[in-house]
Amino acid sequence: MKKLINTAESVVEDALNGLAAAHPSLRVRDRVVYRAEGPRPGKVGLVSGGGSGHEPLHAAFVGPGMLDAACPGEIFTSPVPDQIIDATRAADGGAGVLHIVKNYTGDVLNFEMAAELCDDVPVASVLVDDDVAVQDSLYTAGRRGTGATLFVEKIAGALAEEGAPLEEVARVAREVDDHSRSFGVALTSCVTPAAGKPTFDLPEDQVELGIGIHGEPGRSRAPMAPARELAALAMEAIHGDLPLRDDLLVMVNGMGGTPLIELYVVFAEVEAFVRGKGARVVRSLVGNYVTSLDMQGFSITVCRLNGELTRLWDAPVETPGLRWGR
Amino acid sequence: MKKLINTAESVVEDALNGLAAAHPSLRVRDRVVYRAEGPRPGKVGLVSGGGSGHEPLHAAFVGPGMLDAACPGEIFTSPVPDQIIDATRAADGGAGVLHIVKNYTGDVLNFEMAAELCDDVPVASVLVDDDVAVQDSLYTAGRRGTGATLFVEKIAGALAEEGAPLEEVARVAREVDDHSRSFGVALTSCVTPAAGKPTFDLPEDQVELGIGIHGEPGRSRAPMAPARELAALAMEAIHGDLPLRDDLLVMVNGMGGTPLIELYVVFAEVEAFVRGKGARVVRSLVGNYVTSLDMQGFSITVCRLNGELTRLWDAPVETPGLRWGR
Amino acid sequence: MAGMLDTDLFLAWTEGAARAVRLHRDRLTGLDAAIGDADHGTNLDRGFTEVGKALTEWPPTSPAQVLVSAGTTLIRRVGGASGPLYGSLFRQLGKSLDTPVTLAGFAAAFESGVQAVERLGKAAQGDKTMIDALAPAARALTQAVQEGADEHKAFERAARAAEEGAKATIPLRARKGRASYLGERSIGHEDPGAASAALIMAALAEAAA
Amino acid sequence: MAGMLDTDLFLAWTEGAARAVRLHRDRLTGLDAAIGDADHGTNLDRGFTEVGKALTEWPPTSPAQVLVSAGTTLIRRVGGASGPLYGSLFRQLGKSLDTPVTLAGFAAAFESGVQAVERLGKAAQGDKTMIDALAPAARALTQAVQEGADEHKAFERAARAAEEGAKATIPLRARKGRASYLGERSIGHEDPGAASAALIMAALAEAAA
Ligand SMILES: Nc1ncnc2c1ncn2[C@@H]1O[C@H](COP(=O)(O)OP(=O)(O)O)[C@@H](O)[C@H]1O
Ligand SMILES: Nc1ncnc2c1ncn2[C@@H]1O[C@H](COP(=O)(O)OP(=O)(O)O)[C@@H](O)[C@H]1O
Ligand SMILES: [Mg+2]
Ligand SMILES: [Mg+2]
Ligand SMILES: [Mg+2]
Ligand SMILES: [Mg+2]
Repeated sequence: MKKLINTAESVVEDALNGLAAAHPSLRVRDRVVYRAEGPRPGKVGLVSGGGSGHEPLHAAFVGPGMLDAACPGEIFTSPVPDQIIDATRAADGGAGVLHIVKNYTGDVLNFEMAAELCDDVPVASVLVDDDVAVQDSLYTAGRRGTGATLFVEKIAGALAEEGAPLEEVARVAREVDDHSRSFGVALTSCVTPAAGKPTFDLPEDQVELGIGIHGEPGRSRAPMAPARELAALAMEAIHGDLPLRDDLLVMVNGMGGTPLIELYVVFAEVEAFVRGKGARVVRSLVGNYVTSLDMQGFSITVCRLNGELTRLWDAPVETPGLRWGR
Repeated sequence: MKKLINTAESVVEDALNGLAAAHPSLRVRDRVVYRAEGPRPGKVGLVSGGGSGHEPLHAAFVGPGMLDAACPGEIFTSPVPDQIIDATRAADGGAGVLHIVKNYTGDVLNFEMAAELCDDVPVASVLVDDDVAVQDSLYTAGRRGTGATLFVEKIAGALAEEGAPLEEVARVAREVDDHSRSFGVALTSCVTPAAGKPTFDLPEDQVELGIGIHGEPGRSRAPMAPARELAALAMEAIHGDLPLRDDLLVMVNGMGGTPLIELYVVFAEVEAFVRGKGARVVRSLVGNYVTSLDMQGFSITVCRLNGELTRLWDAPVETPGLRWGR
Repeated sequence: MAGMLDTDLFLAWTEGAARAVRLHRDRLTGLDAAIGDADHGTNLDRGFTEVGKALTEWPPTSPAQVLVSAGTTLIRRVGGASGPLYGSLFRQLGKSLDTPVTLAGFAAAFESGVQAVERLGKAAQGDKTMIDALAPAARALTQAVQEGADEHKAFERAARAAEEGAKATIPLRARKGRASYLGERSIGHEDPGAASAALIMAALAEAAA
Repeated sequence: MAGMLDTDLFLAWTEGAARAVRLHRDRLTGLDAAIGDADHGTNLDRGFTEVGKALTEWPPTSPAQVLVSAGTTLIRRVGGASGPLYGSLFRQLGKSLDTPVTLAGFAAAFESGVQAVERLGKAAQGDKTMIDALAPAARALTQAVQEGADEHKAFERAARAAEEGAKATIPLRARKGRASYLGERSIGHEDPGAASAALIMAALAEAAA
């Protein structure tokens, strides 16, 4: 498989150099991405991170209204504690730091170790676990954090920007996670630069249901079907877990290799599905936001909004990956 | 090949429904995408369009600071005159309308017919032809319009928003085109929904050089190479046609199927190349902006800036696909 | 009446063209994939299907109406390069017909239609476009008329000339349209528009057979 | 001195582990592709390469230093789930060693290291993780010591137990780590972390051979 890289070993480093060159608002040092202007005194700092390969998540969500720092690990590999410690120290404006951690064993362990090791900074942590494809959490590592991570980062980021204290920012972050559910469908696997071949094989007439964001196989396969049916399948899984009602924020997210035109086709189906359940899509995102390299497919994330969450979602954000309302 | 669609015939229609549902700022009717609030009296209207499959171009660039209306054709097929006429009439705020036309026989013919048929509206037209891969224009249909289309739409849109008259808006649009050059490289072909298989076959160890944006084959093939070499190849082609100097606006554009992390790898190389020539990248875009469905690869577009162009590039824009500085 | 070309003949032509384009859709798209953007078959199939609908909805009462309506529909529904070009061909052909339509009148009108395509697309024979099939067809038609051929023979000869013209595009290097971007690489492939023009001329011969 | 485990032995262990992981990198990544995210081989290869560099840069003067340094480097350089887990194993193992290191002391320290992994990962044997190789290895080691085996024999038995433990993960359904998301579909595949644990234990046996 062809990749636009120099070497498989240097891809994260090279991409971070490109990120820094492209965005003067960001500073990159030792595998941590910061806001160039540094932490705002008195503001709670937001730090997230995870394996690379999910761009724009997380590095391109650093900026006013969202993250203060991001720690990109190797491709699909959680960052190491050193990065998280650096990020935490640098993001602290004196009001403490919120760690936004996707619920994967690796992310959880590395963030825990880091939090332990920088006990001079008050750290709160929120676990994002929105993926309804992971069932019976007694017998698993628990639900994965996927698309809702973006919602948590945006909404908690907005509250932090308003000057709320750490426990409040952590509270709203958990609330967003509680209110959010996701489900993903892959048409193809993805190819990591190191492996150079697809993580799994998927026949031409099959889709993979309930995928995460690491190119790992999902829970089951189903025959390929029209967008309408695939969207309904994902939405039923979400609806079965968190009944759709009232005002919803909905993201139709591309996994990296799916053209935008197809994501809009899916969004039309999702919106009709939501209406069919008597609920309303009042805010939406359609695009590649939480990706798995070049995987073809989509994930849907739904968040039940309320007044506060809507206000915070609408608040200004100014990052390379998400930007509005300044 | 699997596609997230309902039927190959309905994909443009279905996607436009999704676009309308996702963006309350847009209105879609009879295959034309408008600003929901209608034309601003006294402002020059900007209309563009072309085949679908290049999203976010053009439909997602409708909004304050950019287009007033877009006409999406079938996949890779220029729109028909009826669409363009509707768009032109609706975009006219009394100050005339600028047609931004990518230089392809189909686009040119359909826009010309439309302009002839709505002679009640003053229409000026600018042809975008930035693709240096098309040589000896005596023996071709002339250079294609590719990435610079976005630059033209953004910068002319900003001037129109300032209230400039039609001839001024057309003048700056032509200036942007004159100052811009592009070159594209494909790692894979793309799959149109109707054909259901790749437009061309590209061996694992080859890249296609000088591609356009319709998934058509390029001018030649070369062995697959590291990002650094592919970027240099594209930049040399551009530099050979328009020597890089002073302040540049640079877009590293994904063709639709390339992960963002790889585009940042390419951007790092492009930025270093530009520095090596003694020029400076002062503005940049990295992402999927002018795509060819699910093609893997990239294009680079360079525009030589001056004071006016920089000011207009920085001016506020508020569209689904491009948004800053409100 | 022998030598008279009536509305039904032209309706049969557009229907036959629609059938041929449908049947050969994937081949046309395949030719376009090789040196273009893989949409020519879909474009023309959509267009001629719409022509059929339009002619059913507003039944034409003269040959000119059939052809002008077909051309207008192609312009309104196809898009791309081929929409305006084929649309202009049929519109100009229709507009140039006198009633009743004689074979000689048709041949002259067809020449005029092909000229309209040449003007619009600024292409000449040898540029590897639909002109390479249409221009020889027009010449064959005119010559057949001069030699006193009846419509069956004349249309047959035009169809054969179009077919030969299409095949003759294979060794050419494209100088117009999307295939021109390929430079030397366009050599060795049949031009999709020339191929569809040959199909359309064959449909005319069949309609008169 | 027979029965004494010195710094060189542990250096040889980490070097042997690095070689084994490099040699089997693609197999480990392949196992991870089947039920995880295809990075386990790359992760450990990167980690043990860094271990080698760190031990060259700051030469250790005791077995404890070798192992603590190796563990710290794994935590600092690997990331993912396996970084903290293997890192804690080596760190806890190193910290639990008394000087000089006897085989019995090593066996007890190894038990303590495995317990640290269990605490951190909250996994038990049978959950289809590296624990399924490490826990049997720890038990085999302790038992070998009780039975009076020398280090060659003891490490051999530990390595064999780890290998058997790894193979025994094949029919299991994963309940921890990334493979747990697959539910029933994780059955039939060897756990990559258990496979790498078996390699690491084999490297110990080889270092003492
Ligand atoms: N300038 C031109 N003059 C005449 N025919 C042309 C010209 N440009 C293109 N064509 C014809 O149009 C055909 C392509 O049609 P189509 O694929 O439907 O449109 P597009 O090239 O816009 O995708 C070509 O094969 C060629 O025969
Ligand atoms: N909770 C856990 N306890 C013990 N070992 C675990 C646990 N979670 C995962 N592992 C081990 O880690 C291995 C995966 O390591 P690796 O692929 O490097 O990290 P990641 O899963 O983060 O990609 C698994 O095969 C398993 O043996
Ligand atoms: Mg991983
Ligand atoms: Mg086309
Ligand atoms: Mg075409
Ligand atoms: Mg893994």
